[in-house]
Amino acid sequence: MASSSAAEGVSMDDDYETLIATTDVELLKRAWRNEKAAPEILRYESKLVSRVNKVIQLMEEIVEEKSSGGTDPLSVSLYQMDLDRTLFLLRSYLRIRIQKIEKYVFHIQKTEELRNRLSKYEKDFAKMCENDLEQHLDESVLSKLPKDYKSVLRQSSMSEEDDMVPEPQLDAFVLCRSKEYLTGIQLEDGPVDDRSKLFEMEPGVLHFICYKSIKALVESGKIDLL
Amino acid sequence: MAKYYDIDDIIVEEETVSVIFQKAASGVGIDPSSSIFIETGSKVELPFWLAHELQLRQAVSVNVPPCFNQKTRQELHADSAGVDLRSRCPFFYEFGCKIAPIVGDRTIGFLLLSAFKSRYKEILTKAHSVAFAAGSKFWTILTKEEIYLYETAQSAMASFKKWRMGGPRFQIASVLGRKRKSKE
Amino acid sequence: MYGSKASQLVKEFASGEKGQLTTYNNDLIREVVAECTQHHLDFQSLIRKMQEEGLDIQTAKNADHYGALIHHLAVVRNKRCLMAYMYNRAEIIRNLLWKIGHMLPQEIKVKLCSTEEEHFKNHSKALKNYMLKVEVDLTVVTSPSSSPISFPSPSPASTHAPDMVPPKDPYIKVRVIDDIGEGILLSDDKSANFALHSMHLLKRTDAEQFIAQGKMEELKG
Amino acid sequence: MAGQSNHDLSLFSAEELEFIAEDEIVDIVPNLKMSALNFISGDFGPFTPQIVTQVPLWLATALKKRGKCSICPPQWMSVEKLSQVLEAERDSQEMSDQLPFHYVEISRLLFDHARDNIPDVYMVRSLIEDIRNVRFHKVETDLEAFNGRTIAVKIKNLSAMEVNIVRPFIGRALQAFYKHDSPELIPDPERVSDRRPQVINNAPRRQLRR
Repeated sequence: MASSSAAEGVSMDDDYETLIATTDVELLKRAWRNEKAAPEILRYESKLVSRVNKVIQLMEEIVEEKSSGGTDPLSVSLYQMDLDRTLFLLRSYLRIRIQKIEKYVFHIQKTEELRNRLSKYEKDFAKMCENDLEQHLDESVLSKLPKDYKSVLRQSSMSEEDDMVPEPQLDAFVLCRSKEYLTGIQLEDGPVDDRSKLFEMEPGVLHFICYKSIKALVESGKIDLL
Repeated sequence: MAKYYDIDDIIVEEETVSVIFQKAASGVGIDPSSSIFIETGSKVELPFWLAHELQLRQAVSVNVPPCFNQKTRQELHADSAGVDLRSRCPFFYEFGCKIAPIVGDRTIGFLLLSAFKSRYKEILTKAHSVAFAAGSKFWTILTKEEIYLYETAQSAMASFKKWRMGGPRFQIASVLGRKRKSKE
Repeated sequence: MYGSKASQLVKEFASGEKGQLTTYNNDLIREVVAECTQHHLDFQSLIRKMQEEGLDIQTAKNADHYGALIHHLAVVRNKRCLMAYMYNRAEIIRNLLWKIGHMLPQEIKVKLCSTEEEHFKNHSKALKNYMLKVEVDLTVVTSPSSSPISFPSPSPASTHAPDMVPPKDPYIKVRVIDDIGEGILLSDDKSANFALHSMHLLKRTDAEQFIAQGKMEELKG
Repeated sequence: MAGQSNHDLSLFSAEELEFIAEDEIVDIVPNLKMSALNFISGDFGPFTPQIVTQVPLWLATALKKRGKCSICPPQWMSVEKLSQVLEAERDSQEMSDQLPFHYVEISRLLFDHARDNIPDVYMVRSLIEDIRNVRFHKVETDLEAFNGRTIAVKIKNLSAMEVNIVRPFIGRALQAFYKHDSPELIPDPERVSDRRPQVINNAPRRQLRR
């Protein structure tokens, strides 16, 4: 969190924070930030989200009891504020994912590995989204074109591959930070022969890096996106 | 391709280039000077999207477009920040990236990089000072890509200042357009 | 020149302010589609001519072959422009759901063609379907008095209009800047009379949708 | 580079950064008696009058707004400390690391909600303003150091808000360099950019305009 050297006073520096068990809210905040910063859709945090859902349900009941049970209104509104903060994170996390599905629905639906990153309900949504869009494009344009040009995935029957499908820009630059010392990050695609191509990252220092170079490290949780 | 639906990419490919037909083509009305038969060797102005595909199949050879000719290069070399690139080609860099491989001129890539590098500093210093008026001469000579870069910096600075001023936390959904301004 | 009408369509879309819709240009679309049909007819007649001359259309590279190729490329270009026009408009239409909710204002409806309106409705259904399952409301909910979306509300959270902006103190001061009408039910069952220019201390969650629709503004500081 | 897919989707708004900063822990002196609060985000309290307690900033400002506590300004928000930091910032092109990552948001929240708890608040406010301007200027001069196909850029000691402001610019600038300096466009021998990632803030020493 704070810059690498511990600035005394208010903010806890990194070491303290990683010591205490990171709460589910911290994990959700991390998932939210990663999802917001990554160009492509990441793996759905199903266990985390179901835990958060349970604790939200529980807290709502507590707030319900407190507000009707005559507890002082101050603590009720504080509990409500805490609840609203967690709800915001959850909604924002789910919303960003849905918007990414909307944006790259054809790409996701035709790539097995990407589809498997979705939650069950996201998969249903992706299916409906794909059908709706296909139907709309078909009725408005494709059905009116000559016979060899009616596909929504291929420009014409002469195309060798699906050359109409928008994909996320994996070579976009993202801001990231690692929690531990990382070496051997391969920056350039192509053979990793000379050492100069490999890159090290000190913990807690911010870097602007091409997303595809650190994609795996984000997925494995070693690197956080900001 | 990943950029199939990218509006700017489509517009860039509308740029015209002059080509020389290496093969004859019949039954097409694209050369105003000849009826519907184009002989080998005839020089025709084609949009990039057509010239590119024909060049890939060796049906035409493509000449270096004027916006990358010697004159522009000298001007850029002399005072790159002052050159009006937008009038030469609104998507100077994008178009350069597309044309370089098909005219077989390796120096275009280098020209793009050096032009971008030297104009980049100018954009940077002007962009982050929010006070800079958009209508000035400097603004009119920028290419679309440079303007994107410029606008990114400007909007980031503006939204920070708005937050610092503590402006109202919601904006009216921009899609509704300007509601009657009711500032008392 | 081939493809110029099609690129005019794309430029017309690009001329609109970012995120704003221009009126659906049905005539220009019909003209571009007609061009595709004509190109395809020319393509087929050139291919037939080659077949009549006993040439193998796969390998023979004569003038007719290149003529046919040019017509094919013209159709591909026109298709790309038509699709980009529809696709990018569809993206803006879907984003409306996030910005102003499931009700399509008249001033936008008039700019859409019928399949676009249909697409908006289908997409709204798909989103509501998803939100019902996860029991979390992600879009700006239209107020109960107009077309309510049926929500089972096992938990009070799902009846809240969700935050698009991080939460602050739940109560905010607002002023009414456009006519809202009488007896709007608020989440804490108190109904309020929102006369023009009147000021209220409202729950943020109740005020947000009116602010997004430009009917209220928040008073700051 | 043209028509970037609206990658700006992924930008954090200033409000979202403020939201993240509101989880930072601060000291408060409550003037009420209240049992511990077992929030989803953690347990805080119990609260006893005049006993210093540690709570997240959002809770501190909520209590302060309702007159239930006073907020102890963080140690770095003193005239003495901030003058030191300003001096350090002015004297080197390096960004000093003595301010917390969310110093811009935290200071603003405290100015908005706990002005009366901050000694010499006007002096503190103008010092922070000066520090921020000096740092912004330094970031700009560092950005000028970009000149070629850089694959990774280290950003030393930038704060959350500073990074967020330059992020979109750096992103697109790097993208442009990355694209125009790519091997297919320019054959290797003519490429000038060094392969090593650039350390953003080791731009040449330059006399800073006071």
